[in-house]
Amino acid sequence: MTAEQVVFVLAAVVTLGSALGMVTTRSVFVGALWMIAVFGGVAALFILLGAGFLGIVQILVYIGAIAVLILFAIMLTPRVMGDPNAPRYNRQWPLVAVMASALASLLVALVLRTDWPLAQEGAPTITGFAVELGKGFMTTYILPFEVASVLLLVALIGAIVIAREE
Amino acid sequence: METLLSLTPLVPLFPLLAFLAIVLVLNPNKRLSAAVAIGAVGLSWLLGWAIFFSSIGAGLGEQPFVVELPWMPTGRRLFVMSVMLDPLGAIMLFMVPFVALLIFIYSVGYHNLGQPNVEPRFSRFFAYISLFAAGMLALVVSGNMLLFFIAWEIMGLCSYLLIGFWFYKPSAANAAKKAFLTTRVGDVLLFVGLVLLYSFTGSLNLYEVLSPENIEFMKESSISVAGLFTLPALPTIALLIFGGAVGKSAQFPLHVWLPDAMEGPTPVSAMIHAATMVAAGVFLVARMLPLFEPIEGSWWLGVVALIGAFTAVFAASIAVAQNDIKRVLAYSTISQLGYMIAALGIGGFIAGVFHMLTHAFFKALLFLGSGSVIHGMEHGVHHVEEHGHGEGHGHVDPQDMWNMGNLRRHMPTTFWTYVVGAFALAGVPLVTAGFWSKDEILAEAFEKWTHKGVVSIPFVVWLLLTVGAALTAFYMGRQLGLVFGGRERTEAARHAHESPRSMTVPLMILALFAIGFGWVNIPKNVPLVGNGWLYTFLAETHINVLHEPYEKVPFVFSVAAFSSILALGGLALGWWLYRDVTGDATVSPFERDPVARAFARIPLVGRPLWLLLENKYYVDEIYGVLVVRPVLALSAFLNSFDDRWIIDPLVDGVGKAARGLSAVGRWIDTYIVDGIVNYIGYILDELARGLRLIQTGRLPNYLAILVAGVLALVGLMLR
Amino acid sequence: MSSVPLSWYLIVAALLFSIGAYGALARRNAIGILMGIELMLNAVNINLVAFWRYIEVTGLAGQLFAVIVITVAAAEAAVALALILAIYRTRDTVNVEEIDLLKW
Amino acid sequence: MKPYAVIGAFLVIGLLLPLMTVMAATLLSPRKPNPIKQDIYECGLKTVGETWVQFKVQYYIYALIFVVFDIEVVFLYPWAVAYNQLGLFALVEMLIFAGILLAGLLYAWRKGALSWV
Amino acid sequence: MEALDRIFIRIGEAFSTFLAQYLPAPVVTVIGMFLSAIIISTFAALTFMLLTWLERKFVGRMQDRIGPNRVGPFGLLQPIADAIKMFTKELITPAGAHKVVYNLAPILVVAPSLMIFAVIPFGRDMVAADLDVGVLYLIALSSATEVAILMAGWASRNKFSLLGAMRAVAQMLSYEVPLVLILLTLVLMAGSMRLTDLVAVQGVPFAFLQPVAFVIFIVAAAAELNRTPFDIPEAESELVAGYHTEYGGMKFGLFMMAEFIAAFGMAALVTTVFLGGWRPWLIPLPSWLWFLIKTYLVLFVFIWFRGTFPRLRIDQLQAFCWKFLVPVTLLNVIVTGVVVTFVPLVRNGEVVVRGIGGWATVTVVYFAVNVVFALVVAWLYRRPTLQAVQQIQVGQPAGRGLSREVQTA
Repeated sequence: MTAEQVVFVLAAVVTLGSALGMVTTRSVFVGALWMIAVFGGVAALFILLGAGFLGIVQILVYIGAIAVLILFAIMLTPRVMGDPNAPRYNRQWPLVAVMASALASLLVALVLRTDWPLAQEGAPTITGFAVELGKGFMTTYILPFEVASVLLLVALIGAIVIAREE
Repeated sequence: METLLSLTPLVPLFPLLAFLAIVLVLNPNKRLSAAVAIGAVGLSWLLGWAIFFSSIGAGLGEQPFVVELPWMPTGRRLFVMSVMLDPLGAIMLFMVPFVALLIFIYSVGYHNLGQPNVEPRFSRFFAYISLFAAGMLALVVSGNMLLFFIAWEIMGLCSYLLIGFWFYKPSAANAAKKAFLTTRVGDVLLFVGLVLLYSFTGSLNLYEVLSPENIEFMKESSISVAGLFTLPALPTIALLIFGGAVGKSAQFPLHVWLPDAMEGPTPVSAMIHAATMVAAGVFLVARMLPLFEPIEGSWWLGVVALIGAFTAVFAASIAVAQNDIKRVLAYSTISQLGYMIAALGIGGFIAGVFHMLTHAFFKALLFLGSGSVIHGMEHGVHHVEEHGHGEGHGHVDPQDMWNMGNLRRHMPTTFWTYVVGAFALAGVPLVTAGFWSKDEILAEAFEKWTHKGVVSIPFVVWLLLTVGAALTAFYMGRQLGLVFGGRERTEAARHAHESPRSMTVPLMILALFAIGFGWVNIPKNVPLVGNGWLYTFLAETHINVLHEPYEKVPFVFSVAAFSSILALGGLALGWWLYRDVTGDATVSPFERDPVARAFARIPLVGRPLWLLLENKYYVDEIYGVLVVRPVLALSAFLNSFDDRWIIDPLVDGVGKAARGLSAVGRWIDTYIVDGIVNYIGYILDELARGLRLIQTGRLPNYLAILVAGVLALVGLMLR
Repeated sequence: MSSVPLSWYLIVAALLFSIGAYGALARRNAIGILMGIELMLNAVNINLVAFWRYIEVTGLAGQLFAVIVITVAAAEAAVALALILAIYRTRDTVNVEEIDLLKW
Repeated sequence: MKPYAVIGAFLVIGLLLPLMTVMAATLLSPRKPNPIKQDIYECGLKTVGETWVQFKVQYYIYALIFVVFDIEVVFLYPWAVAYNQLGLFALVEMLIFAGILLAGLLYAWRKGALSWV
Repeated sequence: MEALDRIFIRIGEAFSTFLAQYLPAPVVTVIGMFLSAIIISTFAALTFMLLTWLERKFVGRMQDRIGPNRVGPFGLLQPIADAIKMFTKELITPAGAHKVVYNLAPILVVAPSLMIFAVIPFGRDMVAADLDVGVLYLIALSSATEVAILMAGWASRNKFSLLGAMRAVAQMLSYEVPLVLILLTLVLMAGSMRLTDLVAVQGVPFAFLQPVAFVIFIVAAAAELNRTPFDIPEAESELVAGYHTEYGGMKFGLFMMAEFIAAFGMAALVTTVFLGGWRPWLIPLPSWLWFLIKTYLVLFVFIWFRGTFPRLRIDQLQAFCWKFLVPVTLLNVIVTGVVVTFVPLVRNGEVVVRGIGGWATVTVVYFAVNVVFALVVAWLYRRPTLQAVQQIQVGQPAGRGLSREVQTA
């Protein structure tokens, strides 16, 4: 086991274990905390893959923004949050459990059976990804860049209109 | 000149900008909105004509003009939007913006701008119709399937918005939904076809996709459907794409939306029926013709031909028995589209395109003319209701032809232009555009069957189309007689008066083209006037696309003479029979309509046969039973559906089935045909009940079904 | 190149995706469903970045696409939670089994 | 990779240091629990009503606007870093981007979404 | 001088060469990393103790008191006495609390504030992790703190805790936006998110090039730290003690520690990005000493704030952020974008300003633009600001916020 493998296994265990914790815990709030741990684990995987920028962005956006948003939403629905005896799952959960395990096994089989066209050993990699990303946003990917701003504007306006109390 | 061609991408841009400007900024000001919309389409028209005229002799058939715009990079591939101009596109640029411009101008008068009863959502109308024009123009100049499909869908959306423009009328709202959903069936087929085409050829570029190598490759390939069975690639793709055309160009069996589409404002009907929407389907088939191997004549090309020819006669026979002035025209449109499709189906590329162009002019003319008639009649109705000298008739339908009569005296301009349009549609020989284009199709079919013998598709096509030609002439004569001939049958007709200038001037211009445009392709062997110009112009495309010179069809005198006799005879008969009929819309058809009376004389089958025609072969009702009712019943059923998933539907189903059976017994006694159809529908209805169980309205259930689909997909990938 | 093979990452992503799907499908609480969906999106991102690292390392697309996915996820969460809050206000529940108006 | 390893070390130490402090405190401190001591603190009175009270939706709205700005950061920082290697075009692009952002903020402002009451 | 400047680096090098004799190289690297983490964390913890003393002493002076003066000379040993008290106090877990989350929260709240120092350059070449996305990393850390605070508030099962946590997080979220936008401005000027690069570019401290941003940053930083006058989350008169109401003994101590270390980290950040970091000002002292001097200067300003300003009300606080700070900083980004195009500091990754003349020009231009910008902003906001000021002067007592915030369900 190299150091990289050790770190990978740690991150993977944290990620998957927290994910299981998230779907099995009864309290939504605690589930959200597990979800945050998943996000952290995924960020570690990103960093391990050499995508440091994305790892930081993952923490920034997912933990700092989305998770906090979800936690706020949980706080704002106290009658649900406060009911300790509310069942976790809906009626179809056994069926779904079977389906999810089937999906997992099929996907894993698919991953193992596919012959991935791996890049050449020692192919040049991107250094200073943020800079490249900035250049990319101003050239090839200008449309996604601007569309993203429009998307966020739409989400902002839509969410404000929906969420506000009149 | 090169620079002029390079302006091609701008043609659809002007109306698009007009749309944005009106929607975002201008809409409070009606007059300005209309001015901007008309100005924009006017610019498109000027540019379109400039491009068209400069493209003559520019060798575009050999080397189409192409502009590529990178659109979306996805992984290693870059999707490109491309604009292409070849002779087929250029000739469309001659027709589309011009007709659109006239319709725009006409709309100003139609919506009573400057009068107290002006349409309240006037600006919105111009916004929609500008977008519609932009969609059609983009479609015409598109050089790849991506832009083509986007434009195609924009038109689908616009037709929905425009047909349902008066959405507060339930009929209009329903018609809009119907048009959208019916064409959607075709659109899905088209989309699947395009995706398959892309997966086989790896390109979206029209010319690349249709290269002989690709055609050959697809001919040898087959498509495996989920590993269950295989389909030959080329016919499957070709027919899927043809499915799109069937939906858009209202061919049987997806024609049902088009007659209802007249619920929208009349300019919209003209736009849909003449210049844009329906032409798009024909244009699509013409563009994709190589897929059908027209030179060799494949079986799937035969399917195209037969559907076209059948639709032509089918719709024409319905038109004979209609009473609504626009409905007659709507079915005539379906019929004429059948001509075009049939022409393409027997390999008559130029004949089909030629008929599409001439038809655009005279059908726009007829629709706008009918709009003018209705406008005049509405005035009459209004007048009568206001001054109270109606004879207790109640409300008079201004669209029913039986309420009209003698309008030639009250609306002379409309009358004369309408006559021109009707003559062109009927194919009055030598003068009108319709004659030359229709004759081209018939001659093409005639040529083909004389080579192949009587037991061949071209013969069937020729036979059906000739019958259709006779019917066409007859119902147009009937319409002229009912609307313009004889005496006024209602008080309203007596008070009808001519429409404003902005409506009649476009009519006159269109009338000029309904006559003159036929002259651009008079076959060369006609003495004195023969030129075959369009043929020369389009033949380049033909060679480039089909890699085979276009087989020249000479003018066949006997065919022309025969169809001329039919046309004149039909017109005369129609006019003569219906000129002096009496009895308005309130009278039963078997008392007022000479043809219906003739039908009624045939024992037993006569009356039902006429009713069959009048009710459009009950296609709507059949669809209602087969498709619409199950869907509606679904929601009704769910209304009562609670947690008892099994027992409730079971009990319910048994009871319903028993009642259904007894109902069947009753029906057999009365309406045999109708009963069987209903019964089949009922069976399906009951079967659908099982499927309805999955419609619980609960998100997790739907998601679970979705994941099941994903599972199936992954499983397939693992195979 | 790296001592961890590509398939390890893909397997982690596949498992995470399946767990997320289970959460999204089995939870009664609408917020729980949303959380499951976020997990699934994260699994997709792992795949994107892993493919970038092992297959297309010179290009931007893999990571850039992940950034876009994150953006879309945030927009989605914002609107979805707003909807959930609106439903909570009017119907006093966020239980998806009680929210079945979709069938109308 | 190296800086991230250092950060990993900081994370470990950052968690261990307070953990050890709490453990040391647990060892050093007395432990005499009783129900009143463990009761919820409410200025010496018995707790009134539910603990999880209904909050204003305004909290969510602020978090929402924050989320939008947070995502914009992901797009704007790469732009800022690359800016000295790009031309005026990048400025125009950013002006459009920031303009849309500002439009959203102004919309929220006009809607009164930024006001607490 | 040179030797003194690099003394810590020398010691580290000597230590690792010593270890390398007995251990393989990777192990030495790992030990080195952990050792740097331990040393810096310990240093931060000691600073926390010093800071508690400093704050009490300074605020005492400002309020015409003496402050701690019993334990040790000038009361210097007071923090140690406090520490002993905290260690020996009973750790209570309230009956209704969620045990795991309740006990995890104080630990998780400390970690991010310690992790700030991983990327701060304490002196020339003295940075533990020279991260290329350092600024983003710091922003990401503050979001981790928010989650820990929410955990504390939720798990205590006390309505004051929950309310305090919600307020604290809402406030931190809001004030993060202007902070991030100002950092964006600076990154735009420096062309890098690496904190060492940011220091290297500052031939003239950015505080002179961006005075408006500097002032706003200090204000927003105080709010981000939940310090007076922005200490609404733990307003004693309304919310007992905010999100850590239910915490006692060392657990409470950890919250205090996190708060003070975060303040120290924020001051270090201000120093790094605005005051030229470790770069000496005129007097040649070791770089790390200069860094500490500047940081304590900033910390003094924070303490000064606390001794001077009254607390805001929550609606005023949020309005101030969203209606004033955010638009102004966003506009500042745009203005700076334009200025940077014409008077760049960096081009293609190289500093292009040369010599005293060059720096003087740059300073004058940026300062002038800032003055104009400030005037324009003042003009834009002339009435609303006046109203806001009036509200603060004649407004209702701060306690009114609570009743408005909690709705009758």
